[in-house]
Amino acid sequence: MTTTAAAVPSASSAPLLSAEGLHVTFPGRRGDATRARAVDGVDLDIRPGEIVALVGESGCGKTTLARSLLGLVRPSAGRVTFAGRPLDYSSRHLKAYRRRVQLVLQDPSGSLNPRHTVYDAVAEGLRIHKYAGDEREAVSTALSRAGLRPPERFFLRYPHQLSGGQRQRVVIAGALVLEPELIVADEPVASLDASVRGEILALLLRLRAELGLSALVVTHDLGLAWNIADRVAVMYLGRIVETGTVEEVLTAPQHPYTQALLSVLPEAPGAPVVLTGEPPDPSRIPSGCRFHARCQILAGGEAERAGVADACRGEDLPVLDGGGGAQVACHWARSRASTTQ
Amino acid sequence: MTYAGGVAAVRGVNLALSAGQKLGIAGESGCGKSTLALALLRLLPSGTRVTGEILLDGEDVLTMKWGRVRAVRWAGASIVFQGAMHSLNAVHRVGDQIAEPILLHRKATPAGARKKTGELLEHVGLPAARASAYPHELSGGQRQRVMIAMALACDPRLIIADEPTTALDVMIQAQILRLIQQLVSEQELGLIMISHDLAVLSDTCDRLAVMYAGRVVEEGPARQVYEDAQHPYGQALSAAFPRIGDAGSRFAPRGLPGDPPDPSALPSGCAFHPRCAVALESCATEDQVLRAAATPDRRAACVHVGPVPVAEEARSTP
Amino acid sequence: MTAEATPSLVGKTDGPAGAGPSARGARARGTSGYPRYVAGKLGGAAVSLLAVLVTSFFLFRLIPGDPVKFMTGGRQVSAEQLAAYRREFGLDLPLWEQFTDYCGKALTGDLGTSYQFRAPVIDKITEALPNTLLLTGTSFVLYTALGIFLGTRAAWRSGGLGDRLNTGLALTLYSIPSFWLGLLLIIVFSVGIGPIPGLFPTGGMESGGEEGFAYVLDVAHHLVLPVVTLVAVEYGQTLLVTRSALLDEMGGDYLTTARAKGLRDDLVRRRHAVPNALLPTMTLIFINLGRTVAGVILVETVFSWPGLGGLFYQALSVPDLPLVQGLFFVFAAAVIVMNTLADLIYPLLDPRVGR
Amino acid sequence: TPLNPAPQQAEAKDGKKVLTVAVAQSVDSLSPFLAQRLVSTSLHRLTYEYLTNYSAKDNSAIAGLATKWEPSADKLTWTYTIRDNSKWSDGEQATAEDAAWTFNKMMTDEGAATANGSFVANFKKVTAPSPTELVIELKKPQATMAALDVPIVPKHVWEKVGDFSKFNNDKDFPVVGNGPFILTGYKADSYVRLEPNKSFWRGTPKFDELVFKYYKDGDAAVAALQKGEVSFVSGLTPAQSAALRGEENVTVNDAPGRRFYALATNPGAQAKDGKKFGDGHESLLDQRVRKALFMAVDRKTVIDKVFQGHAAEGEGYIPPRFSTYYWKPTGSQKIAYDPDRAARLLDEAGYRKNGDGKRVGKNGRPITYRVLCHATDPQDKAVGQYLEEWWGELGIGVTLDCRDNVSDPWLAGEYDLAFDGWSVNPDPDFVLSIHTCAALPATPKDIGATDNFICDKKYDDLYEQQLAEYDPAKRAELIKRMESRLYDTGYMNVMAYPNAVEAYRTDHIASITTMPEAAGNIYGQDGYWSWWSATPAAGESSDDSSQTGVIIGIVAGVVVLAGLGVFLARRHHATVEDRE
Amino acid sequence: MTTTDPDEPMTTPEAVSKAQVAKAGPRALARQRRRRSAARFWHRYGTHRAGLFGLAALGLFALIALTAPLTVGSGVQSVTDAPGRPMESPSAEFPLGTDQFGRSLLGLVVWGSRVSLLVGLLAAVLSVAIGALIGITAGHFRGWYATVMMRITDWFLVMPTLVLAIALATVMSRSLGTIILAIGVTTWPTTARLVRAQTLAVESRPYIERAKALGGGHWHVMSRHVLPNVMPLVLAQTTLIISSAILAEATLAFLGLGDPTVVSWGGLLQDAREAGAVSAGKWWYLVPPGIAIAVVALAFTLCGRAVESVLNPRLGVAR
Ligand SMILES: Nc1ncnc2c1ncn2[C@@H]1O[C@H](COP(=O)(O)OP(=O)(O)OP(=O)(O)O)[C@@H](O)[C@H]1O
Ligand SMILES: Nc1ncnc2c1ncn2[C@@H]1O[C@H](COP(=O)(O)OP(=O)(O)OP(=O)(O)O)[C@@H](O)[C@H]1O
Ligand SMILES: [Mg+2]
Ligand SMILES: [Mg+2]
Repeated sequence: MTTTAAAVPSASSAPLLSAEGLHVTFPGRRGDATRARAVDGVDLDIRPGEIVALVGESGCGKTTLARSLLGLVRPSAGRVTFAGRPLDYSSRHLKAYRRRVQLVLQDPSGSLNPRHTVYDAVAEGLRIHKYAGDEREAVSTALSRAGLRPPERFFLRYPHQLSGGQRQRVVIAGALVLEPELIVADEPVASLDASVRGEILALLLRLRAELGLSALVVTHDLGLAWNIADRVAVMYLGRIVETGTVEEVLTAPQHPYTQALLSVLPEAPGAPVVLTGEPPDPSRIPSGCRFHARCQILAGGEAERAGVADACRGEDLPVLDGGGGAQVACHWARSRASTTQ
Repeated sequence: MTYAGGVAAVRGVNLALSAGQKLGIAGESGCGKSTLALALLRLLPSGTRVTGEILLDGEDVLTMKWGRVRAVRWAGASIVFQGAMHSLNAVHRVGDQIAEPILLHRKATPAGARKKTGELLEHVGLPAARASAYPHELSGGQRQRVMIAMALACDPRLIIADEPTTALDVMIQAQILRLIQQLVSEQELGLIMISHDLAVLSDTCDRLAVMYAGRVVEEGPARQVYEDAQHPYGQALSAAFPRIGDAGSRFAPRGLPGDPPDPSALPSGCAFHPRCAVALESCATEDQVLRAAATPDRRAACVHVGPVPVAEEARSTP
Repeated sequence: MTAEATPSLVGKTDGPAGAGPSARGARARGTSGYPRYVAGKLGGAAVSLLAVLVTSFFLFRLIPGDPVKFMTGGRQVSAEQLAAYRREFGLDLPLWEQFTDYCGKALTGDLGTSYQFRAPVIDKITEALPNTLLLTGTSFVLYTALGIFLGTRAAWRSGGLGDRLNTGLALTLYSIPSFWLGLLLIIVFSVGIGPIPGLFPTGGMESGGEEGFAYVLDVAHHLVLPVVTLVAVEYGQTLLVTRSALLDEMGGDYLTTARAKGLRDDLVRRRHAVPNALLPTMTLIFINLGRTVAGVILVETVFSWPGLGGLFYQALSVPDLPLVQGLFFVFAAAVIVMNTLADLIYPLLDPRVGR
Repeated sequence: TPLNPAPQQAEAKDGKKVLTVAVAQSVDSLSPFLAQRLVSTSLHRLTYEYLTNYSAKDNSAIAGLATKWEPSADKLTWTYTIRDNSKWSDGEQATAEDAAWTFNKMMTDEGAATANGSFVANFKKVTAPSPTELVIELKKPQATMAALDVPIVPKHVWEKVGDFSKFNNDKDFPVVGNGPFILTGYKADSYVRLEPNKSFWRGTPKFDELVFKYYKDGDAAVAALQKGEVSFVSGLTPAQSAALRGEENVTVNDAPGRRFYALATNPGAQAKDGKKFGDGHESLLDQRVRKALFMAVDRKTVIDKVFQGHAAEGEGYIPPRFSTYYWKPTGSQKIAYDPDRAARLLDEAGYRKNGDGKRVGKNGRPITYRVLCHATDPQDKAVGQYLEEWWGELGIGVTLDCRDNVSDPWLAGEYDLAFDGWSVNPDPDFVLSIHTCAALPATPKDIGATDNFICDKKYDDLYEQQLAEYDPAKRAELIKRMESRLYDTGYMNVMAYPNAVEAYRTDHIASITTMPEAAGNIYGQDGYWSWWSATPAAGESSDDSSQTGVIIGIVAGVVVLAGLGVFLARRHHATVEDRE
Repeated sequence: MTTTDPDEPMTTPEAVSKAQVAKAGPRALARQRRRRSAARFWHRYGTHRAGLFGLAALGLFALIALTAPLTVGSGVQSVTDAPGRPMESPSAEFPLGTDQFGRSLLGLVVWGSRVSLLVGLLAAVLSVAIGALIGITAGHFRGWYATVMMRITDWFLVMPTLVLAIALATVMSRSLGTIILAIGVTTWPTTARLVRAQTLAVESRPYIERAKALGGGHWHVMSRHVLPNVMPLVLAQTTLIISSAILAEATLAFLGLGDPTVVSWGGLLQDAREAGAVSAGKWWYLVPPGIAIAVVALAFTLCGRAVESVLNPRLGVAR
């Protein structure tokens, strides 16, 4: 059931969903003085029919970005545009918006109310939006689309009577039942067994092929991005530090952080670059390049040699634009690129 | 091993490990990996039925007196548990927790234990001063290191690491794996590493056993099992880890259709047959045992590999 | 949320009040350390005390009955004299003025003058308070010790015969009205029935006239039955709380770790499980003490214990407003003080909460 | 029960004979100027002398601090001769000056008049021309001058007191007094300790110590009596007295009481200025209705069931115990129990039953009376239930309005009927005065001395006459006529005269004087006869049983605890090795 | 308290249900679901011996209370027609003896069960209703509303409940309504705290996020997700509170704050004490009402615990 080279959308088509200069902050733990800048200036476009993967280590702001795209958190700056119109945060408009954009969460067991049957869980969206048509029919269709066949068998089951993979299919069915245009999937398979993962990913690809669905897939698994995404954006400490097509970024990473991420994969050729230091803290984002404190290139002296070490420490990098092209937010990579040209 | 509720979590597993060897056990969630690990030190909850033999340096753990079991625990074999955050006692300082088995097994005086604790912490890359920290003051990776230091406290001959890196970030995962590898090779310890990440195991271990529904379905040298699995389940599992740059897996996620088995209601015959692409009619009724496959040091439990069951002669003293 | 969560008028406590402080304590972790936490807690307690002061003042104004009329006790009193009385007790002022006056005085420890005893309220309270504290303190120590001891035992062998007997007995005693138990104990052990001689005094705190050691012995003798009553009805609470807290911990992986290290069963329990389980329970136990002070009213009534309870009951029937207010304040303050104490001590004991 | 341990003797370990009395009421104040509660005034009877006392034989006034008292011819001046053999316990002589000072203080200091101000309300001037002569000048004649129940305090001690309204006299012990006992110790709600006054002029009490010990719970007190912890208990319920009767060494004293227990009707509350207030039911203004209601009250059942025989059936206002003033209705005047006639009376009065069997008032609504009752009084509640059923038969509804403190609706006249009762003094002036028009409040805002707002011209005339009548026999006659009038108006319906039911241990108390001597009570007498006269029983038996009790108790406790501990420890040991 | 049901073997009575499901509409589906979960609840409840005992005791008392008009009739309360002599000891005619008026104590205890159970029930319902309302809203709406509500709750929580209830009962007239109100108004804060904690726990679950992402508003979240999830807690809490409300009613009545014209167990105890039954050794006046209170309170506690542990097996209440 694998589909090869699905219709990769042309770079020119207008983005369906885009974030511009998005900032999200949370009140810090140490009083209001230092707020955690969970998302700190992100531009990201998702075009119709495109699958974009957002990767990065834990706590870098992936989930927050995803939530802010759905209007579940309000950005402190910047805006989200859907189909050319900026998001309106009035509850009526949000409701209408959320009919067209759906969220699938990491933990399928958690995303299902243990007291609701599969039927109820899938029909929930229909009920919220006062679906006029045949509810039962719609639920059946969505369940079969999600690969739960025959759907009637599952109607009266409770989440605990399902396997993890089945649960995630129910969640996806619940998203599909409203026939959305975009799905934001936050680590959709992270909690699933390796053997089951592939099936769910294949389902996403199939839906894109059948329904032209676009998707933003949040993950920390680079292999997953390789499996299904057209484009990948690497996030570090609230910013996208490298973006481009999957082939570009994953086979020829430019940013030292992306390189490090790839190098520690068990399969990776060459010595793994294990970053030292604690995981970054969004309430204390370093000045200059936000990665410089852990940067192996800077530590190894290569940046020095390239003459960008000072820039790394003191000079802020611009926000990468959300469009399709390969870009990297790194003084060293840029200097290399310019010298090689 | 059958839990009190009648769940047969592990069904007839034969494995052997010699000193200094690293064995990886892989398998999906609920296939009995942790149960197996706990059984080795008789840590399963009371009411669990365990049959067979667990020989630790030739001694059967299952028939030991409780006093002897307590003596063997930690001194003979120690465990690094799955979730470090829950495996450490939140109200004791980590140093005390590390020193506790040392004192208990009378390996040192209190002063000696304190010194040893400091050494152990430095060994796993933490400053000795951290001994006075409470678990909540440490990050997940640091706590995992403390667990490893604790496992080394009584110089055991065997360390069992149950999913030491799950729930950790990619970077930290890499750090911990390197640490374990390094310690094991330095100290000539036996290591049993449990994980569901086949790729990680193949990278770390000498040998690899793949479990399915409480059974070992495939066993052999790590790289071979990963790259060229004999059992259909092993194949599916290794395919589930895409290799970046491999064009074949681009837009082609691979998985295993069907659902993981429920250990309390296993299918008849080969437990894997409902999900098996190459299942035969007979698979539904005939159980499959491990048999030699491909090379002599590899075994698999599938009709499609060689016909000779080898399980019985494979037992040796670890 | 087992039975410990059951709020009750009978002095039986609730869970979340106990769960609260730890959660609140946790919030303090990020702030600038323990002193600030303490300041916050003390501030909160002060606000609560003030709130109680307000409540006690206004609530009891609602009691029907004009204290001045009661005070006249059947004598002929002219309107002028009534007015004079009102003036004397400040009852002629507008309510809010009475209130500010009351608060102002309360801050200096002056809670007014009892209408019926014509003595400063604070004196009446300090007279009775030690007696109440003796009774509640003794029972508290005993029922807490007993509850924890039996609770850990019950949880460790949960489901076993011992557990079933233990919890069954605790629940049964817990369901018995304390005053009824007290009455039965008086019949059996004071009056004596059948072959049981009346071993204990029927009530009061002392025979009067004893001194020195004999006095201590005498008071102890009087203390036995009321304490037994309180312990019997209260220990179940602690037992259940301890039991469920320990059961919560029982699945903890750190216990498996402890066993894997080769620790004996009772060491695992004593060193690892119990401290972990008891720390959160501690707050609850403290609050229990605060509540027992108020809940002791019944036992004091039944055993003629000269404590705050009896005083409250007498004051209420007049209504002796200053005394009622003062006592209500003391009862509520007991809870607040214990609550705060628990909050303050908790982070010192539980490293998880941090400072 | 015979298996009880030997009861404690009335003596402590050092051989002192102690008389312990169980009490429940808290002391409101130990200051004679403030004390109003029975327990406190009784204590003052024991510790201070009054001008006069009452004979234990027949309640007649006899010598107290005064040996003689005489009115002047114009009835407005009384001269008292003060005895010269009464000394304060600090050695000073008690004189007329002390008495004069006490009365003057009450007349001039509002605070000092709190408790006994009514006694001096009619006083014009009080002087002490000599140490043995006290002269009181009155505004109007007053027949009750031999019944001034005012403790005389030592001037030299009380002069130093500042604010009388706050001074409780409970800090310095012993309290300086000249009564038969000296108050030596007091702890609120625990005990009051008194010692005999060795120099008391009438003779020293026989017990070495008198202790009032607190039992807030009646049952605890009775149990204490059964065990011998106390020697005397009062206020027994019928059940308790029945139980104690079977006990050896205990004598139950079931004496005619000094109280009446009545049903008061709201006659339409009013003030002296004629203003009406309150909201009493208008139908009760009809004498026939009041009569009918009382006719439907089966007093015999009240006596038998509620008081279980420990009371006498109520008729006249003053209980038979005070034989001089006792009056009862006769013949046709008597409102006997007759529910049928009651129904007819109501019909006559125009309060007929409607279709539902309920009587309707003039406004057409069914009649329901609010009956004010004391929540703390079991009798009120019990009789209330009977009323509910009896009057229910008549077609009249009853709501029992039980409160801890009834004074507010009572004083505001916001009730229809109320349970009422007073203790009558040897001189009945007070209980008579509370039904005069003069006792009404001046305006609705004031508080009058009135009991339930009765104001009857005829009755008032008689009252004035008796107050000015200094001849006892004639005065008694007048008082009986007042009682008769009160009975006829039907505003006060006496249902019963409850007995005083008390018990004491005969192995502690050999003999004790009741008041009246023939068949009287012990606790709360008008004099100090009981405790002053009580003689200890010969104490031959074991003396240290209290200690034994303590020790047995504690040993038993320890044994049980130790046993439990050992048991649990053993259980624990037995299991620890079996487990990992 | 976790809300997740325990992993249960995937027991789906499919053979039976498939046919029904095939034609059933959404309504019917919901009905089926409810029936099934009720059946599951009872099945699991059945494994709790103590819970069954409690339920049996409750059933018995409920039966006694409901049939009291038939078995003893309201006539037992009548003092004028009292059949016996005051405080007779138990006999064939009066199995539990008589009270101070000579009424049959058995009859009174039976009749009193009506008041005790009614007051317990209503007070608990009132208390839990207030608590649940405040708890859910305070948990759902954050910000100042929650702060204010929780301040009020905290403040009620430190009020000594018995003292407050006594005060309230004194402030108001003596009637059952007063008692119910006094108990209800003083005991809700614990429920509010529990429900709020539970609401917060539920609100932090991903499925709430999902519901919001689907476009669900406050009402949807509270009614469809929070309420059903706190319901079991509320149910268990109600049962537990009934037990303490019955004790509280007895306590207030014993202190003389009850309605004197109504027969209740606490009132009987007060009567007994006022009549001096304790020292007179009239145990039959004292023991039955006390035992009745204890048994009913115990029964409700046992049921509450059983319900609790059925819904949350982690508590590990002994079976
Ligand atoms: N509601 C919140 N309040 C305060 N801080 C928050 C909140 N949500 C997220 N954060 C902080 O924002 C940062 C980014 O969090 P986010 O959940 O977006 O990370 P993530 O990339 O999804 O991580 P993971 O891979 O672990 O899911 C983290 O440091 C987190 O602590
Ligand atoms: N205490 C227990 N009682 C009953 N069944 C249990 C118990 N513990 C585990 N099981 C069951 O035994 C089976 C094997 O569990 P085990 O923990 O060994 O799996 P695992 O392979 O370690 O899984 P994971 O990868 O999730 O850690 C599972 O089906 C589990 O549900
Ligand atoms: Mg995330
Ligand atoms: Mg595991």
